[in-house]
Amino acid sequence: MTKVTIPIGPQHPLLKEPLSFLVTVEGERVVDSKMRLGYVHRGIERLCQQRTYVQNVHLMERVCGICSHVHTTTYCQGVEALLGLEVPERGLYLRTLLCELERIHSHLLWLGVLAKNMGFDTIFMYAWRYREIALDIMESLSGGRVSHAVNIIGGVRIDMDAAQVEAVLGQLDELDTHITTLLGVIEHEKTFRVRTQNVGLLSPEQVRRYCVVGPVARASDVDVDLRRDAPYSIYDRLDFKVITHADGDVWARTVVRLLECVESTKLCRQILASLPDGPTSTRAPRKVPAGEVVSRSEAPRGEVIYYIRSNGKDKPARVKVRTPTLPSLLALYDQLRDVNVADISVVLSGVDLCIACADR
Amino acid sequence: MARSRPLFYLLPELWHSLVSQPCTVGYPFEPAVLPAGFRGRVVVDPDKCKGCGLCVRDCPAFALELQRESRDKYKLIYYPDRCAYCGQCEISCHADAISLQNDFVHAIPERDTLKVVLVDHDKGRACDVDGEE
Amino acid sequence: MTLISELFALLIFPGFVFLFVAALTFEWIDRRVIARLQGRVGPAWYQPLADFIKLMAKEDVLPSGANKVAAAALPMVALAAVMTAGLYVPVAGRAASYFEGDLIVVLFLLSLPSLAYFLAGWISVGVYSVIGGNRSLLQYFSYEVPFLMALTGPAIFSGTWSITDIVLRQSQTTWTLFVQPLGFLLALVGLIGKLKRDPLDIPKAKSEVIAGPLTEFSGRKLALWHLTMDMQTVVGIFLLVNTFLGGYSFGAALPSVFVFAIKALLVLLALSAASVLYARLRIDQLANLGWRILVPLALVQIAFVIWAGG
Amino acid sequence: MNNDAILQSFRDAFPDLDLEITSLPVDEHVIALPADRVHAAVAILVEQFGIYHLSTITGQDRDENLELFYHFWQGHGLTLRTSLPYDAPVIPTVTDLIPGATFYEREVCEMLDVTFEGHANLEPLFLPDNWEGGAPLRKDFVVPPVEGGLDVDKEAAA
Repeated sequence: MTKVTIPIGPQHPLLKEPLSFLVTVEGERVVDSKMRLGYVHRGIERLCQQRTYVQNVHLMERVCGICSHVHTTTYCQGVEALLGLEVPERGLYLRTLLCELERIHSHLLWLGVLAKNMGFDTIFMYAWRYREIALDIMESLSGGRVSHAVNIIGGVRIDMDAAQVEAVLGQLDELDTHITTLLGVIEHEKTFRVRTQNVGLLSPEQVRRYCVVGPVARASDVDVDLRRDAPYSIYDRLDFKVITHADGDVWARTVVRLLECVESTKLCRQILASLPDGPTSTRAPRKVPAGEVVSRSEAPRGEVIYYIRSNGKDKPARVKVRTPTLPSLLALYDQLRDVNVADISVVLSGVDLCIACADR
Repeated sequence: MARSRPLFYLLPELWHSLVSQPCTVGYPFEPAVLPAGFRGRVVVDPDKCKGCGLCVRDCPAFALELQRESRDKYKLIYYPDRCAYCGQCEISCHADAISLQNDFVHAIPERDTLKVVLVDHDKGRACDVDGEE
Repeated sequence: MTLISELFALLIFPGFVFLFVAALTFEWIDRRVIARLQGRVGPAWYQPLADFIKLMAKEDVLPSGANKVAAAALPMVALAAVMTAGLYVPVAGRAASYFEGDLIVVLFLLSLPSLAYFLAGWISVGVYSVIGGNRSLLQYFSYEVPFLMALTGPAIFSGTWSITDIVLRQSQTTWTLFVQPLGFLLALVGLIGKLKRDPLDIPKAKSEVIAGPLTEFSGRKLALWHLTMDMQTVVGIFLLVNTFLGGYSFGAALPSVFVFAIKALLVLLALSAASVLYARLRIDQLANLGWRILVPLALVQIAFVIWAGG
Repeated sequence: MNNDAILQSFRDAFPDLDLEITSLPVDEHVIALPADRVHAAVAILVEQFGIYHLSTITGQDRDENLELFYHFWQGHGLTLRTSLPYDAPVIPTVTDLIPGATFYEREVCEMLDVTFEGHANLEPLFLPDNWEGGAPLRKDFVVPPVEGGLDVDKEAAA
């Protein structure tokens, strides 16, 4: 059979962000694939060096459009460690609340994209509609749906009153019922299962080989979660389960992500129940003493790592950002081999690509 | 979880969607609902502004500019096209003079008109955001 | 007088104008229902017409390697086939023409657009078009056999191969649906496959092959293609209503047009519900479904009909 | 994972070196090594200690030389630090031990012009195909002006 090369991207209905895939197929079977990144490379690591630490908080927010808060959290965490700054408890709690809400928002967004790409528009519409609840909460707290601009070095900019806590708890209940509905549908809907089961398989060995992180790794039975393994912020005081699944296919990833959403709503409730009083931020000096820091945190897609070096000025000498999408992209080569052309869309959406993150 | 038919999971949702209002926001035809802390139009209270320049120094998008002639005579200029609406100026301001309002900034066809004098402390009054001085 | 009434039947009702209006109306109702089920607003009533006019007025571009004559001819052939089929499918008891055996002709004419669709993918040189074309052919073989077999049921049941007579016979006895519910379900699945609607929109799956065979089409040709699809929906639904859903009226209480419209809308709602409830299948899964499940079921159905009738 | 055990096996493997563990804020431990020993050290980590997770490779320009950090993670952070000469820096690849390093090495290669010996494909990953102007993260790289854009350095100075 003759080989045909199908271009997927940089612009393709399947991709929400620019990424170029050249997939060689024989009939309906994929035999080879080539990838090209960099269509949204903005040189953020270089831009950081030209801006002050305060300005960089907002630059880091723009590394990713979906998990913007976790990037500022990791960055601020690193700079605070360099400064030796004690962040007020209330600030840490609110920061973590936003992190968990963002996880729900990111996972539901992903489910919508997956469903859309496999021709299940209803789930796409519903997932995004319920995601709106998470966005509404974040909007009411921070004034922004995606760019929250909540983190500042030394704490958070926002505060909540009792009425807001009450309202958010109500919205979380609503979110819970809807996530349960979605879980029911994906667990029982036959067409969803036949499209996602045994598609995009990754064995635990492959996950380790390619250093894959986050829900993709957890769906392949690799039990890693920085929130539990290296508790930052206040995660050591919270009680939650790390969800893993043994199947390693796209369906397992869906289940893992939705169950993580449920865990996140529980975490939000715990945070709101034990929200301490006090200030939300402390004043940070503008100049950061010379030193280096490695800051990690668990983004919705997995481990985010920041390396920051200061040379004692008000601008960082080097900021290195590694986002969780990059190793997931590397693992795509193996997942795409020998799949059906129709499954390319499911495989590509299954790992939750965030190209803007990967390109920076 | 009990093994039940998939239709029973989706059907209640379908019915609910069918009988309830669509969740589409009809924005241009009806007013948009903005949250309380929405970061929109940048406004400065000229009486409170001391011209310290902290907002200018911290603005990540270089959207603010301070033109100073003397201690009491300065202009705070704002470029809405550069602004990222992050709210850093509001955090940085020690005098609570600058704030982001719960308001949209209107679209403007020409980029050159996007230069707003927020504070002109020679005259001591704030100008409107729409670009006319 | 007969000439005028025949021209009226050909051009106005139940011919071209009626089909055109019904096609756009059905598309609107379908889109609207799906939107409401998904919690959206959906398009305004004039949206399908506006789309059609807009596409007609748009620039027509073809890739340089494509066969220009075939690209122009194929949508017209498909449209003509569907419209001709429409003449033999009675609307509320009125067909433009009928003869013994027109069911076979209609089924044949309704499968022509699928063939034209495949050829459209083949003659436009794009990768996505070719893959989409291949898929549409594979899909054709998967749904067409059970669809044909399912529609043989009513014919055997009524002992005639004319659609008009099948309807007549049903009004004398009972709806075919009640004796062959399985056959109706199979025909419905076959119709979804034929119309390439969700969840069997495999040849034009957007996230996989952009728009399948129609990827390289634009302007007037694309408008004609869309019209063909919409008219095919109408004719297919009318065919199912006529063969399975009984006579025209419940006694004389309701006008036959009204009853017919209600039945057609119910079938349309079933199609909309199917596209909301299920995810798209893969082509090999559809082939499996077609040959391993639908065809045996259809055989059982036919055996049952022959046994019960004989 | 035991840092002391790792340090001990490094000392056993490289008896000629004087190795130390230093620590960085937020739970990171650093061992500095010469560039030619990195591959052997990574092999020890992977084979003896089962540390498979390489978080990333950070490269930076330290004026007189280039510095590479191999950030590993297993329970807590472990970083191997090495430095390379400014001109024609070459280091053996670790992709044979950790295939996950493929993209990290490609990125360091294009951003800092470091050659990873034995890497299968060192084509640019993020930069355009027609990129000219050198390694963007080296200090001598001049950010080309963008038409209609802001000169950030000038704005920041003003």
